[in-house]
Amino acid sequence: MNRPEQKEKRLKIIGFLCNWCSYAGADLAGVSRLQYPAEIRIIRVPCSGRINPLLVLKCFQEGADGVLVSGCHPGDCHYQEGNLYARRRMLLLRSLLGYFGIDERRFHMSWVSASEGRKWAEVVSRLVADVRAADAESRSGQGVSAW
Amino acid sequence: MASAPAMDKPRPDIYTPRPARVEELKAESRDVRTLRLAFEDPREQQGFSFAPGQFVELSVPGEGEATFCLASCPREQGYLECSVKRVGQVTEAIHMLEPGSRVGVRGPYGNSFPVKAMKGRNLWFVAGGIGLAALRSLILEVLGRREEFGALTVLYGARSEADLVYRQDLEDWQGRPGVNVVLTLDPGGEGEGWGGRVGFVPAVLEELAPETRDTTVVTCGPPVMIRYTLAALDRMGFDPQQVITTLEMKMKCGLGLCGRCNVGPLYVCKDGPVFTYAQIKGFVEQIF
Amino acid sequence: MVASGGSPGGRGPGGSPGAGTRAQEALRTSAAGLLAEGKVEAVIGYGLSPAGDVVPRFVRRSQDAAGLLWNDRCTYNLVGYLTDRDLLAGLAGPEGAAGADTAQSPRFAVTVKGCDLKSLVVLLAESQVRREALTVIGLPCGGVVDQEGRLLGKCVACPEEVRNLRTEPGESPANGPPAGEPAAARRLVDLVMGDPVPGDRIAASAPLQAEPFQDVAEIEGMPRAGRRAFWDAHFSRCLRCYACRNVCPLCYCKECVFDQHNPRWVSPAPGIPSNRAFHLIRAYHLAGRCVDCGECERACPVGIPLRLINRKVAQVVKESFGFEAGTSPEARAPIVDFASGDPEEFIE
Amino acid sequence: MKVLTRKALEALLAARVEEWELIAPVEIDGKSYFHALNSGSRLGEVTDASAAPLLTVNPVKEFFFPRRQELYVQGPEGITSLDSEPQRPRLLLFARPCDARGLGVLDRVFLGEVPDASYAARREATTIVGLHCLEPDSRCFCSAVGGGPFGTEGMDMALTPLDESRFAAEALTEKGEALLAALGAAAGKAGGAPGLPDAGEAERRLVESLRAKAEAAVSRDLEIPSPEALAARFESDYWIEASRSCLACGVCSYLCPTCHCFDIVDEGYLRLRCWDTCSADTFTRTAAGENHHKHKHTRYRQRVFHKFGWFKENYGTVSCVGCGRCTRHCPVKIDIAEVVNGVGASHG
Repeated sequence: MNRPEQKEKRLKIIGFLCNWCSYAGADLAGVSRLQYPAEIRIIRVPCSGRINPLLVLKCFQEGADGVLVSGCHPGDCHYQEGNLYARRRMLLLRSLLGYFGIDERRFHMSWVSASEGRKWAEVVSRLVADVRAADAESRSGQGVSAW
Repeated sequence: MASAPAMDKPRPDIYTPRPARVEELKAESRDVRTLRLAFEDPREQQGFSFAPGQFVELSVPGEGEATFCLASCPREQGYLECSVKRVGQVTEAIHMLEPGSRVGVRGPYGNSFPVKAMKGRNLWFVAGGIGLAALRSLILEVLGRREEFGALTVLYGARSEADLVYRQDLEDWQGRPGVNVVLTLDPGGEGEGWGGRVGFVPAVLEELAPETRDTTVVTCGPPVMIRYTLAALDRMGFDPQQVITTLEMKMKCGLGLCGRCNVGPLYVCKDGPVFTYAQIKGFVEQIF
Repeated sequence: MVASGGSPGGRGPGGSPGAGTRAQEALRTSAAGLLAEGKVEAVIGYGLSPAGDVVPRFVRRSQDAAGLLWNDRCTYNLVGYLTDRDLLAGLAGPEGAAGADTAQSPRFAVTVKGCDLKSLVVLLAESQVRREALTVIGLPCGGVVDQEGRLLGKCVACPEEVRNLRTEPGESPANGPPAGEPAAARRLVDLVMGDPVPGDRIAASAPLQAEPFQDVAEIEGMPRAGRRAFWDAHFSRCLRCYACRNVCPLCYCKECVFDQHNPRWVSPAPGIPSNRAFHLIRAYHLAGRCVDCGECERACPVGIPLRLINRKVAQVVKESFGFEAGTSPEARAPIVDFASGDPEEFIE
Repeated sequence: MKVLTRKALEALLAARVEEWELIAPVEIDGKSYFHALNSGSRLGEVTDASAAPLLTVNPVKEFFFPRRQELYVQGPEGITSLDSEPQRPRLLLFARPCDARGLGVLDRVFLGEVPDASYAARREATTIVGLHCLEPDSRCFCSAVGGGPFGTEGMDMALTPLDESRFAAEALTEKGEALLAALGAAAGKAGGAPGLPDAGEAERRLVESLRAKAEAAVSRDLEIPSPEALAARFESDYWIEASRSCLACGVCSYLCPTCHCFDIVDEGYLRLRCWDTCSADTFTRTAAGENHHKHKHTRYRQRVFHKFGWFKENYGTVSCVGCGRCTRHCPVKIDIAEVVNGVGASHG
């Protein structure tokens, strides 16, 4: 509640990244020495279509401050259409999170290709800023807790 | 009005385990490991004693708690052993432990084998799979006082050679005077070069046709094996009082409270796990 | 008293005493006939308990068909029993069970209201029941009531052609038959009991919602913290008894995610965080499948407004994916499907 | 017997609201629940609840044997116990006779061979003010299992509503006497004479007539089978029939004042104890997949045998207080009294 403002809280943000695009994009960002916040912990998955919404909910239940799902642009899926399934699933999940009063800013989805190192850095920066804002609201008593 | 709650009373925490360290982890078979444990507090270890047949609740922090029979020799004061088959979350976590890892132990719980009543009798230990773990502490106890008992036979079966546990013990026991160890594998499970028998434990037992006179049979194994073993012993004319089994039913609290091991008016964790066939005859359908 | 509404167990399906006698008589006669001729092993319908409650009734002998009941207290959706293999095997007896999953597999009859029919459509679409092993007995309905005699919420907006089984799921009144006449070629309902029932009680009840998802919109109109407080207050009462899951005709998984131990997706211990996850996942797993039969909400002992969650999912499914559950036995659930033009404004 | 005015009761509650933890029935969305009130915000609702004829949805057991009880955290430094005993004296207001008796059943389990310290502390910290039942409903069968609508077992003080503004009050234990004295003092401060007036002849006669009327209203009969009769039906198909419609949810166990089965689970490094139910197939399933209660009829049989046979054998009483909640809230209205009566009745 009205805790004295400590040093900025270290956020726990989980990113589920498709092996074929976003993971390589993040790698490229690293190789290119692009600066982006370090609060994200990456889990490499074979396809965004692999992301069972249960995984996202498990993260929140275990104390994650935010979750990102990132896959290939539509049309670029290594398995043709995995990302299109993911798009539907995550849309519904996001709607329900909001409906239950979870701050939607804590859950992001992005399309990041292997060549989009810069976009990756931007996606993470926006994500972390969003989660930080949601977290600050929550800690000030104005917002809602992550889960 | 209600008296203020007494805050200074010591709370005997019936669900709180005592910390112990893994001393050794030994692979017994492809999915069974034997865990040697000692309490962190040496006084705790000194004070820990158990009788063959009793069990403990083992906790792995962050994973959960599960029930395991004590498989080590009750005469060994310095440690305790449990053999763990990898089947679920807790057992998987146990298999990942390393020497030095911390676990929690509650117990010992339950009753024990009626060793006194076995004195002077011939003993048959009939086990299947990981069920031998529940008989090991008894066998070790009996071997430690060998002269008090008659002839000993260990009939032990598993699905395949890779599923046999305590190979070293079995060899050792076979070498003792007056001990006969018979190994059998389920049909289809025998590989090339298998020197033992082939057949399900109850069938081999009937082939071996133990004398009923002055003999006590102790059995443990998967439910289906126990069920057929009991039926075979019935056919051979064994007195249900002289047939002893230990039940490996789902248990949780170990205290006779949580309800899941309730069979008839009995709670396996508190009134068992060791029962004579005579005690459970009415519930065999329900148990196995 | 619990069974307070007039005659034992309730009033006729039109809401007036006696109006349903003909339908009930027809039901008993048809059921007795099906059983006597050996066309079905059992009829799954409604009956009256000695204490005066309407209960599910499983009739196996034709002489017991006289115990079948049809009135405005017959709220249960009986379709869920069709996926309980243990139960069906028990009803079929030793001979019937032997023939399970063969061409001679046992046949069952089930009584359905127009609303229940939609859940049957989903089970058919998901290959969980075999149409040819089923005799579907339709019951024209004027709305069913809860234990206090109040019309159920789901009945308020029930169209005449649906409750009177003039159309089947997926048909519209436009291409359906004229009022008072049943559909000519029926895919789902084999027999309709009695005549269409007037909807006086429905007409007299609360006015229809101005918009189809007005109830959902009201929750969404709250500030975020208000929504959170609203749901958390409800979830704080949840006992995790799983009545909502077990009563659901579409929750038929052999191994439910909530029963899995490794991994544990949601803690089995009640608590607001675990209960919230439970309710979110329960509703999610019914996305594009839930037909709003309302059984979960009826079964909930602690009054959690579960339909309000299901209807939010239905709204997303309809507005974002253009799909409505229970309208076609050939349809694929929207969550195992996609369209190239699916909305993605939320994706960066 | 004393006469207690609602005003005096309200005055005492208002005065002690910070000092006591109050557990009392409140209304949530049209249903009544026992609820822990830690502030005065809902005090107004409390005394009204005494007028509600029906039982609360939940029994009082959760205040002694919590739905979710956090036991300890297993951290790197070792184990830190979490479950805290009540910090304040607790007043449990308006427990019905069946609820109060239910605690007696739980006592046998949790204060038995292996006493549960936290349960004991909760019991000790709580003064139980019972409320006699004036209008038992058709589900109630307390009289058939050794209780009654005017029973006092398990109460520290018993109240009988005399009219809209007064109760007859009787202290039954030392805790009850202490409370009665406090109420007397409160009555004095509220403007009346200090101390509660003795009940007069008229009040006593009224209580007696209310008692006679209430006892006559509990007409439900239950014939508890002898251990032999029960044992004889252990293998019977009766259990398949009796449990055919059962959904295997946990409503009956979780709302039962005496069901006490539990699970021990981990949420991360937190170990906790939570309610569990023998209706669920997960209850007895081992990690290896073995299950001695695979079928719902053996689980239902377990429930009946445990309550009416084995518990009695072990503890000298049946573990059922006849509150009727299991039937009232069962989604398919399985009637335990009917099932138990059927054990002796129909041999087939």
